[in-house]
Amino acid sequence: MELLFAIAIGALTTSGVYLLLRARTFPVVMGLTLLSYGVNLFLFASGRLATGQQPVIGTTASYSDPLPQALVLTAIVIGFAMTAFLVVLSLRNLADNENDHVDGRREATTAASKVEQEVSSK
Amino acid sequence: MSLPLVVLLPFLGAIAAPLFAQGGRTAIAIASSVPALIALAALFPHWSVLSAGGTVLHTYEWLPVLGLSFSFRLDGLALLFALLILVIGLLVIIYSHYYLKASENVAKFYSLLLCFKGSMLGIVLSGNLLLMLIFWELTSLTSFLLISFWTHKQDARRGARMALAITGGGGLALLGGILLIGNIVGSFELDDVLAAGDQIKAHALYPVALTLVLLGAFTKSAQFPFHFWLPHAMQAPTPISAYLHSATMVKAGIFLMARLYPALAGTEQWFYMVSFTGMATLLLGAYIAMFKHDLKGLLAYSTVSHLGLITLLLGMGTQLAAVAAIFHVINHATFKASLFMAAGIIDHETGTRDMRRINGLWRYMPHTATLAMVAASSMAGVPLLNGFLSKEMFFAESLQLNLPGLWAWIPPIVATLAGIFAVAYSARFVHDVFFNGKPVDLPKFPPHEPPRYMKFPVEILVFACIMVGVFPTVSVGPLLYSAASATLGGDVPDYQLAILHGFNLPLLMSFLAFFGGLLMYTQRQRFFDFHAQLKEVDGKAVFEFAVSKIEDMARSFTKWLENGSLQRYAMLLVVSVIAVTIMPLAEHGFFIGENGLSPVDWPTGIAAGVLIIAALATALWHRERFYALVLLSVVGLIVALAFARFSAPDLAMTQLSVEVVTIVLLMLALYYMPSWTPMESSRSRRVRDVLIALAAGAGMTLITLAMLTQPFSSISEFFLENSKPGGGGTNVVNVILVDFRGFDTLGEITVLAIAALGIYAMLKNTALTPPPGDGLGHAWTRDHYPLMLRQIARPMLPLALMVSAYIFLRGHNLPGGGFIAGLITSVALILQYIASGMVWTEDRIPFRYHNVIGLGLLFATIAGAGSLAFGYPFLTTTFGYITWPVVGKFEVASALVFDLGVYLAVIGATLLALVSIGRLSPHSAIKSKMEGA
Amino acid sequence: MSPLAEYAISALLVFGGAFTLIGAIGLARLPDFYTRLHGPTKATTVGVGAIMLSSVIYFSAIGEGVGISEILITVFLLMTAPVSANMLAKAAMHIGVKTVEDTEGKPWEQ
Amino acid sequence: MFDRLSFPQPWLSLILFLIWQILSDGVSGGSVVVGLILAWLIPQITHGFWPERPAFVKVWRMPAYILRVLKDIVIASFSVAWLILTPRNPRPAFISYPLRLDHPLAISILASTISLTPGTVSADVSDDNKTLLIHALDATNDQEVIDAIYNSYEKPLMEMFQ
Amino acid sequence: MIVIALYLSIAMVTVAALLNVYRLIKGPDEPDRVLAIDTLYINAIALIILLGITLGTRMYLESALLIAVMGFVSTVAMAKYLKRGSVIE
Amino acid sequence: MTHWLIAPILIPLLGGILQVFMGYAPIGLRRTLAIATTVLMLVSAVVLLALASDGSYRVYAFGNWQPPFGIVLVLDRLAALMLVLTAVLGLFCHIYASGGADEGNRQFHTLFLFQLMGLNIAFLTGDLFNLFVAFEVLLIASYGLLMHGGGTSRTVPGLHYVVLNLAGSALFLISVGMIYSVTGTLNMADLAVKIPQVTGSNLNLVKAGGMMLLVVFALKAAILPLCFWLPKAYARATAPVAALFAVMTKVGIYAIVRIYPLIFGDDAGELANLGMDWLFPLALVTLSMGVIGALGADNLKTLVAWQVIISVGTLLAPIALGSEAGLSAALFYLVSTTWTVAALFLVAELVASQRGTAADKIITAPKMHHRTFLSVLFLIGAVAASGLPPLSGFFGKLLILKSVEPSAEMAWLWGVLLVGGFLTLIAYSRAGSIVFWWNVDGHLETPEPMNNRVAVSTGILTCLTMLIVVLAGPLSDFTRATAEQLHNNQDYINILQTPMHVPQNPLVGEIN
Ligand code: NA
Ligand code: NA
Repeated sequence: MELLFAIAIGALTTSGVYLLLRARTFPVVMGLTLLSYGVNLFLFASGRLATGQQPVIGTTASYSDPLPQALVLTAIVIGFAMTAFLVVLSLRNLADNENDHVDGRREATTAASKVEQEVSSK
Repeated sequence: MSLPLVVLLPFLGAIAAPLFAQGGRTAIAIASSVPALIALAALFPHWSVLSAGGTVLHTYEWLPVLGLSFSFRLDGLALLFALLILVIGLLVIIYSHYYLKASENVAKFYSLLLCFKGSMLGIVLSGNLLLMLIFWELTSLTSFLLISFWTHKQDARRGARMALAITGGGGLALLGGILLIGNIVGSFELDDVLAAGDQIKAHALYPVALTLVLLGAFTKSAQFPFHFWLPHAMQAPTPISAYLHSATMVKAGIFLMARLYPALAGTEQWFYMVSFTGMATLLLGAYIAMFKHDLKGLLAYSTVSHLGLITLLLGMGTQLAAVAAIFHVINHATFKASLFMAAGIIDHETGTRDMRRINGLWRYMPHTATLAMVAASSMAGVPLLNGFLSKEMFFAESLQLNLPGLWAWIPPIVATLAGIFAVAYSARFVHDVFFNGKPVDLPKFPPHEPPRYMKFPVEILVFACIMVGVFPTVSVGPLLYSAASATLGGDVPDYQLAILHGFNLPLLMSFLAFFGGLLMYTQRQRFFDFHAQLKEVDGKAVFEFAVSKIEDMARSFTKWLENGSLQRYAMLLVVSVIAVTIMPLAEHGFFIGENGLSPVDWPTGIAAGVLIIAALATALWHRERFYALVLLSVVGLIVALAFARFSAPDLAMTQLSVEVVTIVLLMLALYYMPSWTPMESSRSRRVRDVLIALAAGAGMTLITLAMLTQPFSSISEFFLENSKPGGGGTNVVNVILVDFRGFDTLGEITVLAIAALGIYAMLKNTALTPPPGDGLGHAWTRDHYPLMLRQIARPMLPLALMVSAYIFLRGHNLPGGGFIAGLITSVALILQYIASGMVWTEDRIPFRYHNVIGLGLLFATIAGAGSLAFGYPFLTTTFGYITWPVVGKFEVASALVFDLGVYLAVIGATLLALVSIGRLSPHSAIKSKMEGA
Repeated sequence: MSPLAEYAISALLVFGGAFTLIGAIGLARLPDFYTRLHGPTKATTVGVGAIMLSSVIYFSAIGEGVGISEILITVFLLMTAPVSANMLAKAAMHIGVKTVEDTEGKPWEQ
Repeated sequence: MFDRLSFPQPWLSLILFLIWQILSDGVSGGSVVVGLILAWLIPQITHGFWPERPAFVKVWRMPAYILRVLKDIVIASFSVAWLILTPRNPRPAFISYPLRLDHPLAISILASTISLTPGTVSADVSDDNKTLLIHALDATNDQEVIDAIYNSYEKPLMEMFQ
Repeated sequence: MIVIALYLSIAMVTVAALLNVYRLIKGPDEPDRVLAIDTLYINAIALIILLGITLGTRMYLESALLIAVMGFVSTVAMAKYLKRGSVIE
Repeated sequence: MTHWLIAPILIPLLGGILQVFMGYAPIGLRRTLAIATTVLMLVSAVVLLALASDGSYRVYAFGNWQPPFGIVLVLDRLAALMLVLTAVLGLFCHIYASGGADEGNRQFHTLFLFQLMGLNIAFLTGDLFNLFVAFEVLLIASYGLLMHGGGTSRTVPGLHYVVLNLAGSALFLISVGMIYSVTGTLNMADLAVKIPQVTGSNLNLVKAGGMMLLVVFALKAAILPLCFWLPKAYARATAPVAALFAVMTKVGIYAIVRIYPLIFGDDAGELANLGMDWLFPLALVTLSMGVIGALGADNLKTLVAWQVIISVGTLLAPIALGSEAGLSAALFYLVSTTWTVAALFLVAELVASQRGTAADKIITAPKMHHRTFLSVLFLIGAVAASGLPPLSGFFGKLLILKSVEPSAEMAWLWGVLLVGGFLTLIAYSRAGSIVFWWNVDGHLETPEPMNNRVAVSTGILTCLTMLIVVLAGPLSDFTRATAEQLHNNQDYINILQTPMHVPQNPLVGEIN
């Protein structure tokens, strides 16, 4: 189980980091979202994995560690706030620079649109 | 008290001077003179102590941790310099009064001049090396401001910058040197340092300290190869040149070498570094001086040369040479200051300083000419003038150096050669300016004598030249003795201040220099022709080239590194993390902990497989954005399932709700964005990124694996035990959130609130044009609000509110709570927006989201602050059970109010954020309640 | 737990699982989007409904109280599934998702 | 907002009250009090969202309708399951269904019913609310489908929404 | 017997989920993918209920309730995005 | 337990909430209330400084839960110093902003106050995860502030700043997870107890976690190679915001100073002085990079932004060497450089406002209005920043130089610091002489008027460097005592023994 969980976090991290390193805001946002999924799972796992031991007093014989759960809950909400801000900042970037390159570059029209056509004709 | 006062007075004067600006130029000049007069009066009483070979010391503690004190120390050397600074300073003030034009900022001029004077006095009177350094750098700063006094002149600005760079930079080296000395001696007090000469010289760091100190001294005193700043500093108004660049500031380096003579001199390093630098400077300055057509240029290089001479004398290391050095300091200050002032008068009267145009001034201004000629003769070393005396001593000492073999010939030859040049340029100064035919094309013609009292300072100085030249013992004897004694640390050798020491080798050298110089001047055209062939290496050009080169390199280097690419910065971050994390991990090897692995049940395995596939597929197909978004929501869903699977129902619910809101948010944004990400990265870049990402993923996998298999115990036992009795709830996660760690939660809803407010502000003035249709070429449908959706959305709202209430109220005891309830309510309202549109929905929502956010924060804060009234800390909760007759037992918990704050803040923030984006849509650009802010 | 409850629970579980699976098979193998739309709206909803019913019975039987939240979930599903299907069909028709060749009639927007 | 102590949507309040009792796992003093509060409060907030009041004249017909639909749903599942599992390809069709109902909620209920029952999915409602586009999974005859829907569902609904 | 039924049920729902993922990745059109994830949401509800039965606890029921609500909104938003672009307007 | 400890948090929080509601109130009222809030905050900070100067630790346990279980605020000299530093800075920036820079966003004051609150939480908290929350509060507020004021130029740097910090937050969480997964605690004092006891393979996890945490702080502090987000973001922010941000990098440094000597201090066994051998060379390289950037800067704000990076390098080098003297020197310099850099941002903005299209670019332009006033302020700032006497920057650097004993590190530190100072001097003199002195003929299009609030706040903030010189003695005594306190972590650990007000939650059941 632990190995599986670890690999899942690894996969989330891999995808997250790869997308974080992309040149457009949208993939970057998605990368950070994936990364934060991975991070939340990791932080959650710092209290170890337990089955059916929800930390609600009186419902089971033993309880999983509630503290990481509370931390992750906080982290999820904060992560959401941050993501929302970033998404809107990306929109602002789009408005200001007429494209969504992370560095605000003006579109190299010919090359990019060609690629886009390739995609859309697929 | 009097010594600090001497230093302080000019600064006070500098502050006061502008106040007198109203009273006119005379008032300000007089006001500026007062500090010097008082200072002179304050120094006078100390003479009795000094003449007896004593020192005066006034110390006040300042920063003991640094070893820095307000320590002021007066001895012969300090007195000599202080007198030079004060007296010549006074003369310069008088001279400036006539020199400056009425239109100029006289107040600033005097103010800066007084600042400079105070700093200079600070250097010579400091009894603490660090204090001295402070004043040292202050002179660099004030001189920077003074040189660029005429800020409109580009040369002045450049000259000033160069002077600041060289002398300020030297000051930093000096700082290093002083700190090392302080480190060696254990004190920065001058008395301690001077007493510890042997200890310093024996220390391993002595060569470093010496080099650093000398760097400071050489730069300040314009020694080769740092000499070039000085001639360019001559862009300053002439009184400044006279004061700073002949009499005082450039002497600061000399002063420093003299001051630290007992502590640093007398070693081979000292000898070679100082004397050879001095020699090179002496010769180079004298040589170049001859070829300068600019009057001040000639004087400037001559100054460089004389500074070299003094340095050479100090470097020789013999006591007599040191005496000669001190003597020449006095003499040079007097004749050179008067020459500068004379040059200033000529400039003032003719409008130019170009000697090729200035000729035959004798006919127009004989009085000035006479004064200048006397001073120039002193510079040339003509007998009966003070310059001759110290030069004779210099020649004599140049013969005394114990150099091996033929090397012994070098100092006297250099000395004589420099003497020849000195005579030649002095002759040029006299002949070319005052004789040599008629003036050529002068800007002001005819020139005439300056105002009577503009010449007064020159007269005083020339008088001093003659007095010292004829009656050396009477005029400067005691002062020189006292200064020499202070320099040498008490042992003053026998020396005689006679007009003539008889016919000896030095006199012969003088004759040689004199006639050789005259001869050279008569043959000057040949030398000019010869010099013209040489490619002149201008230090300034080199310096400026170097600086601009450095700046260019800095600029391109910065642009290269800080290239504005987020991809690079992010890559650096990720790689840094991998680098620093992998090391400790690799050190002990990767491992699986003591608990080992537990078996996998296959549904979990399949879910994890789906998660992994979806995560990787998101990255793989990220360029098709909507597709990637769908994959992302699969990942989010499975993460939520994972939380449920591993005993975290609260997390599962939070994750689910947040995920949906996030997806909606991303789609709101995606509307305006391209539907596809263009292929931009090169193949190598993608391969690189994949490798980095794999490394990061592998790292996380290994860390997680290690972590999960280690045995563990935590502080959570406490939470589990106290949740019910202490926090009044059985859902420990919720009790942690609203009670044990309620402060985190307060911070977290603040984050949410700020994000929403920030989003709102950011989008308020943003105009985005949405695409007319999707990327496949379909125009959007006109069907904004589908009937079935509208119909289902309405009953969903009360139902969802009911569920929210349920989730909210049970949260303290069962999975749920304010966050999740808030998100459910938000999502239900978002559904209304989706189904029926902005305008319709907002018409039915009777509050501003801003206020909901504020209310949420307020509730949470007030709930937390309530306990303060009972003397308990912020966020202390209470709960109890109320039994009502019919209703039964009710739990009432103050944490519920806090959670209500959370609930409201979540609703306000989520909706404000999403609705702000929705409002961008042109369709909703209709007046609504939220408009206006 | 009474045997009757046990039978009921087991039957409902298997029934629910089977129908969920059938819905998914439909989604996987039916020929076009519009036909695939039928699977989830019916089979899956029914399947999940059955599983939920088994849960209700199970928790009542083991004395955990009458779990009727599951009913609420089912009601939600029944309310929302047609709307989802409707929205998706509209989207598909708008985009012009192709129908299998032997479909009679045409979507309005094509 | 909370300007009156009334129940603007009594049916809704009743439903909410009942649901609350379900959610609270049984009726107790506490659940009644909170249920009452919510039954009052929530409609106060949401009644603005119901611009056109549904005219439930014959609400008592509703349970029978629901039961019938539930029964049909189960049957529908079996028939769809059969279609899915048999190797032959179904013969799908788009059918335009002429609506007689005119109340939007009624149309919506009908469309939902159609989607949940045998082999049909409501794909769209025309802009004028007069026609319903239905996708049938396996239709041999359009009119049969139309008649079946009319008789089984639209007619009862029309009786309810008069 | 319940255990076997539970096991079977879980197996079938899991396989169903896998088939949904297959459709999601295969597409070919965006509505297919949204339909797949909508179905996946419903499968997730089933899985959570089954988990609850397996563990003998009702702690996770509300998660299922939430999936029902959230999954619907998500699907609706996606569908609306596909035909209108603008989810909230 | 004194309730003063929460004052610097509650005051801006309540002030900020008030501002949320007052979005439509007249701007004058909003400004007055916002500045009054900042003044109150300053008062509370000064009270805390007075409390802290007796050298004891004061603990505030939220919810009356004893550490390590609840979140605690811990007041010591370092925290008090940072609070006062920030409050003073915040006040002048706020006054400056009320001169007109706060227009265009009705929530400016809210963001500003929340930003201050986030900073204060960060300085006071004694809990690792709460530090994360504090970071997020101050970051999200800073994102909002960074984007304040419209214009397109700050969008891209803002985006970079946000993305990198989001990644940084993720790393923070991972580090917290790793540390918690071994120690099972989040309280810093408790960590200081538990980490030295870590053995075996758990060392790996803690070490990796500690190193990762250091990267997070390094990112906030803008240490090479994680500093490139900063120059453009700061240079393009609105002046009072950029000025306030002068303290943001210091939060990263604060976190290092707070956590590493305590948790990974000399007593931490195998984990002692974790990461410090990395930090020292990086600090010097950072300093050098800052100097290079400053030399190549083509406008004043960029120049000042690179000065921020120079300060970071200068601060971290002695900290990394780990001596008490070095820490004390760094803290002294921190006070000086924060205010100076902030003042320079304000001056640069004022210059820009007076030079028409030339703005703050280092190019020639017609003579600006208020040239004397501005040039004097710039001179003071530049002298203080480049570390020349007689202003406070010099004393800071002097303390740093003096804090190292002869060694290879000393040679490096001295060399880089002195040469760096020299090159900085060149950069400032070039910039100043071109901007202020090199005037071309012509007239500027109507310059913006300079109102009193702006001029006075800039003037006072600039002249604080002189105040530091005057108070150099007491201040250096204070920083030395602070360093001493930080190095003696046993006292900090003892806060775990602080008896709570009442051991159990006292109000329980009162309503019954
Ligand atoms: Na001439
Ligand atoms: Na409590």
